Amino acid sequence: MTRLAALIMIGAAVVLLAFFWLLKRKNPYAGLRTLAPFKPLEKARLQAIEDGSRMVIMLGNSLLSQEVSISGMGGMPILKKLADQAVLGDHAPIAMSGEGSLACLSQMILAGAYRDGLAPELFSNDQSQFAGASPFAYLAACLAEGFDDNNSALVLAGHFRPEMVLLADLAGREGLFCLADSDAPGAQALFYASTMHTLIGEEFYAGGANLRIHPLQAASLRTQDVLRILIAVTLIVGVALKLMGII
Amino acid sequence: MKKVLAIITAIGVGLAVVIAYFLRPLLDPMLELLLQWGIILGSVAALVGIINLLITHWHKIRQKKEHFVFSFVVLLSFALSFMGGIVLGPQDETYIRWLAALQVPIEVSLMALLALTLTYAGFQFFRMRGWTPLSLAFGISALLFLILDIGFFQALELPFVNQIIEFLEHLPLAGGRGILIGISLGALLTGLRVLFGVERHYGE
Amino acid sequence: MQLGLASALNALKAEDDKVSGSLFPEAEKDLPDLLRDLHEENSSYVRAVESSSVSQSSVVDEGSGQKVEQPAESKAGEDIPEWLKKVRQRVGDEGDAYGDLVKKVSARDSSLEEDVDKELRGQFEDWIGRLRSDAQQEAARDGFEPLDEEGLQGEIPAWLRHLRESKGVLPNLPEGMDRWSTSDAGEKLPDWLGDTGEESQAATGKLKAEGMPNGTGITQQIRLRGSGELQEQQPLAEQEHKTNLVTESEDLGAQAADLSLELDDITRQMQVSHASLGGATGGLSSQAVEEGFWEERTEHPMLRVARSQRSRAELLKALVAAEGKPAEKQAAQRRRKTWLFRLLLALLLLTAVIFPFLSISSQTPQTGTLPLEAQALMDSINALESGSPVLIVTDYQAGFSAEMEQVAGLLIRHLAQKQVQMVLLSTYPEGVWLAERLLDVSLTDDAFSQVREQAVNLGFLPGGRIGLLSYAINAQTSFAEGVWESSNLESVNHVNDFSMVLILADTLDSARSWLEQTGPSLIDTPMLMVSSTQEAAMMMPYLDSGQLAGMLSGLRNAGLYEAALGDTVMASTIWSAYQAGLLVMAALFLVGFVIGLETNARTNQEEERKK
Amino acid sequence: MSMVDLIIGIISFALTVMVFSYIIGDNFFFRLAVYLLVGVSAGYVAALLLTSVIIPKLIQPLFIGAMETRLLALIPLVLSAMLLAMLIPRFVRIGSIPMAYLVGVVAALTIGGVTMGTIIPQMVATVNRFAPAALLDGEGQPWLKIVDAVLVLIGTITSLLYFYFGTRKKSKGENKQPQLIEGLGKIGQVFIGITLGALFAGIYSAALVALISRIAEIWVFFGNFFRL
Repeated sequence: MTRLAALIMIGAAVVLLAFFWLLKRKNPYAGLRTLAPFKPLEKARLQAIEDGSRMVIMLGNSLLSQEVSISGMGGMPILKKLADQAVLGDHAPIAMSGEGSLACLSQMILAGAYRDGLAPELFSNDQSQFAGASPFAYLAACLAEGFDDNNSALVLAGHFRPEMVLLADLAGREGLFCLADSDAPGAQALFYASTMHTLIGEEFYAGGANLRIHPLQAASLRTQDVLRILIAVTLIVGVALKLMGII
Repeated sequence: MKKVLAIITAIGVGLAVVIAYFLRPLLDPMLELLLQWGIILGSVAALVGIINLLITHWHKIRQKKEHFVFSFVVLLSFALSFMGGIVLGPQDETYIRWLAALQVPIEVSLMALLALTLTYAGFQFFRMRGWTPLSLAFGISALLFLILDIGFFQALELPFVNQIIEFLEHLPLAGGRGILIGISLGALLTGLRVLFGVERHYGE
Repeated sequence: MQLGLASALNALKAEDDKVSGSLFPEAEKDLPDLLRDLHEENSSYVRAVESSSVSQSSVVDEGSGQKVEQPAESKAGEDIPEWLKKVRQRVGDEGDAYGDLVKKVSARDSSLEEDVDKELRGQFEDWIGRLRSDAQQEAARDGFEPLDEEGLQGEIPAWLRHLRESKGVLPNLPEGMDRWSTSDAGEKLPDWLGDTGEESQAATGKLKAEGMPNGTGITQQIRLRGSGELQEQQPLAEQEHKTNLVTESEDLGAQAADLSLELDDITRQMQVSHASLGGATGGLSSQAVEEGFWEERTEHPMLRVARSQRSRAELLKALVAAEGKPAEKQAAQRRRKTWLFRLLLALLLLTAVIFPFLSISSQTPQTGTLPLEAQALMDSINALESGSPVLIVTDYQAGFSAEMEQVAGLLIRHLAQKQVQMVLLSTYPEGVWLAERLLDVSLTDDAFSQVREQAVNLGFLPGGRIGLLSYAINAQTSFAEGVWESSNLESVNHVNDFSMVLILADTLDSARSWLEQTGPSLIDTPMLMVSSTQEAAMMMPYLDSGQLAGMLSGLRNAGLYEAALGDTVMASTIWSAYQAGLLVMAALFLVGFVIGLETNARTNQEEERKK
Repeated sequence: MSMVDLIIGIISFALTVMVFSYIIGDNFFFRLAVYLLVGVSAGYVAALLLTSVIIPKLIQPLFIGAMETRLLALIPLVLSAMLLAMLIPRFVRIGSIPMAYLVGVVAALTIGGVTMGTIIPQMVATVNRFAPAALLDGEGQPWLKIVDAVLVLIGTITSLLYFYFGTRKKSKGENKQPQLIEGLGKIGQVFIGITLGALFAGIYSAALVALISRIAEIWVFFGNFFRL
């Protein structure tokens, strides 16, 4: 029964995704809520180019070790947006990953940004670092890198464990801009309490649409909206049937 | 050309695993083979990451960047820890003892540091977040659960008080379930975008 | 930097076209010759760089530190636009920004020394003379009094003077004066501008006498003045100029200052020439008037500088002056503001937690009723038979070993009392040695020594969630060859063959992965959890849905579990310190709440006052 | 207390003080402890991966077993070599195929896992709370269980609707959700706040236990030291 219900949900998601993609081809991003933290992020990005400072993007760990996690990839759209400035700014952004596969993916994105900027020879592997082999080693390496005087912004986007909130505390101590964006509820709770620019719940997955990376990201958000309404209606109908003893 | 091959690989392997996942145990042998290769590639990617870490610190030393002295510490401690693991074996008692002697104090202290730094977050929370339904609920809930965890009311052992406490301790269930379903929807759509060949960060 | 200078000159030229369009008569539209030469020089420099047949440019390879011959046309160069090829070529030629700065300045010096000759000196004086004579013809046509030889003296029309006074541009005329004379105006000029007129000619004359290459007159003088040497030294003629210039040209900082003064002086030249005609023309561009042409100025009151001109000049000056100096981090000031307060709060918590260690040593058992989920866990363990295999997953980091060994240690002892067959594994690399440590810390009694020996540590289950699903499909192939066979687990071939799966997790990640990937494969094997307090709230939905059969989390529930077992009671010092720490945080929240109320009330009042 | 325990105790105390020096700010000792952890953990993980995955699962199958399995073992070997090639900046793109493989597998597991492991079971659990048997029989007051079930239903639906991404049709450019959903979302905010507040308290408690255990360990160490 669970398997059938799961297949129905996946089928509905696929159909809705294709439907919204075709429906809104002309203006895919219109009619979607813009999330507050992305405007200050854009300002911080331009500021970093202007005063020649550096942005550090932390992509977090995977759900478990030795795998690439979907939530770890949730931070990639933000890295892609910030990577475009790699060619413009005095200091290229640094991407720090806590997982081998995330380090490989971020390396590809940064190398792609330099290739798009027609300056492939300027890319060096140091810009995309694998910072630590365990979550706490990753936290420790990010704290050390966070103290660098060239930094002007720490962007945390990916899957984080709650103790990573030490980085938001460090940003507060050093007066750096900090955007904290995670899909882990525990980390969201601490980021909400310690830094201004943070996202809650599933807003983590709306980064791609807000940064206009691909029209299908906008179609995904619309699909999520329809699915959440279907779930709400299903719950209410289910409760009614359960009370009546039908199911 | 490489980009098209990569997209085909991701879509092909993804569809194969999804189909095998839902038709279990029918296609288990194929699923297991694909998963074993995934485990190997995940571990090799982790090793590539560790080698990248060593190369980054080696560059720091050679270019005499700021704080390059600490890169010596990383390379030296890596060498000792790696040789110990290979020669004695990762489950050797002596090796584990010295590993724990270094790793446990630092990691537990980092966790303890979290408590010391959260004091400032707790104090300036309302000044930073102001008065919204979310921030008020957050502040009052945090305060309530801190006090409940002290155990003062439970020690009174009054049945009615215990029932209220039990009711309050179950309150986070509703919001937690909503957040879990929301996050799962986001992950589901991200996974589908990978199978659609749209979320292709591997092909940059 | 090279681009910066060229664009700055273009900006100034564009600005000059706009202003000169309105002030100068039609016939004199073209630039003063000096400015045109500078402009041609710059474009010739650009042409020289383009046409250079250098097929290879050398770039310092950041990694190796040596020069690496780079093909001028990178592989993707066929379809690169022309302008971008020049940009990359120039970046490749001059290496870093400072090298470019030095090359530009020295290129200018050498071109000035070789090319500028007596004819430029004459041109310069003709230019000044032509400007003045045109201004006089203009003034005569428009009914103004012609300007006399020294220039700035003249009758300002009444309406213009009232307008300036109303704008506070011209200071009120001292008693008894009805117009300005050069000397008064001169007083208002800053020192170095005041003497531009007379002194520069005298200095130029001296330069000529000393045989210095004529062309260096203005620039040389400005450079020396820029480096702050002219004022203190003896007159220029006595100086040994070759050595000073050479030493000076190597000092990058001084070069930047010279450049800024040189550009500043060109701007002044333009302004002086405008001002000298300003009084004579009424035809100011509407835009200049609109922009508050007569706004507050520090320079010569007669100067007509639009605000946009001024801001561009100052921005240019600031940009050039700022080159090479480390930008003062505003963060440094913000850091000092919160640093001390954070330190005090941390010390407050540290003191509150240390205090019980100094005073309390007794051991009092926890009181209260065990939560339902913890009771369900206890019942499940009590229902186990002796020798039944139990899978224990140690998925926590070393950072949580303190809490987990305290809480999970209870369950390990409880399982040992039931004489079960313990099988340990972990999906975290650190979990492998933390499992050994957990058994050593928990099973210290001799009564448990046999259970300790029989316990099997399968080690590391790689692959994260991929490994979990693979383990659920075929437990034996998930581990290295021979691990499973040597662990005398004949009765266990599949994850369902375990009597219980106990997950020790510090975050929701590990629990969710096991529940999502392995959970659906468990038919009648209960999955239970020992969770750190950290994310126990997020485990509730899985408890409520029955995916988790029981859970124990938190120091207090561990104390209650321990008391229910009749086991040795947890030291009260730890429990008292824990309560003290919770009280400090609760107090901080309350104080923050009150302060938040007060600041919120104050901001509301301010908003009402503004409305 | 043996000599080894004494040395380990001193190391533990020193490392604790070095990490706590973070509160004062960036300093040599904090960085030393931090980079020591990075090196030690990387060395251990590398050794563990080599001994428990690379050698037994990637290399040994090339030499042991039937010809068919040995040929099959070449595929992961080639993919692993492509991943290793990413260490050279110029060949970063070669690693796209093995990365695509990894991403494809994990995407599939996520799709299956979140639907069968979280969304469906949580929906069923919300509905099952309203089963008449569960409400009336068993322990606890029935009215309290009914209130609890209704609250969970409302909380789940409203906190789901709080994240609604669409905006009102009429409000061109305005960032407002539709009226009904915004109203329900406000109720959802309260439930989400309660959960996040409980998480904050829980994480602080876990960190507090770590702080107390550090102090307790140092207390016991110095107690034994001075008792020598």
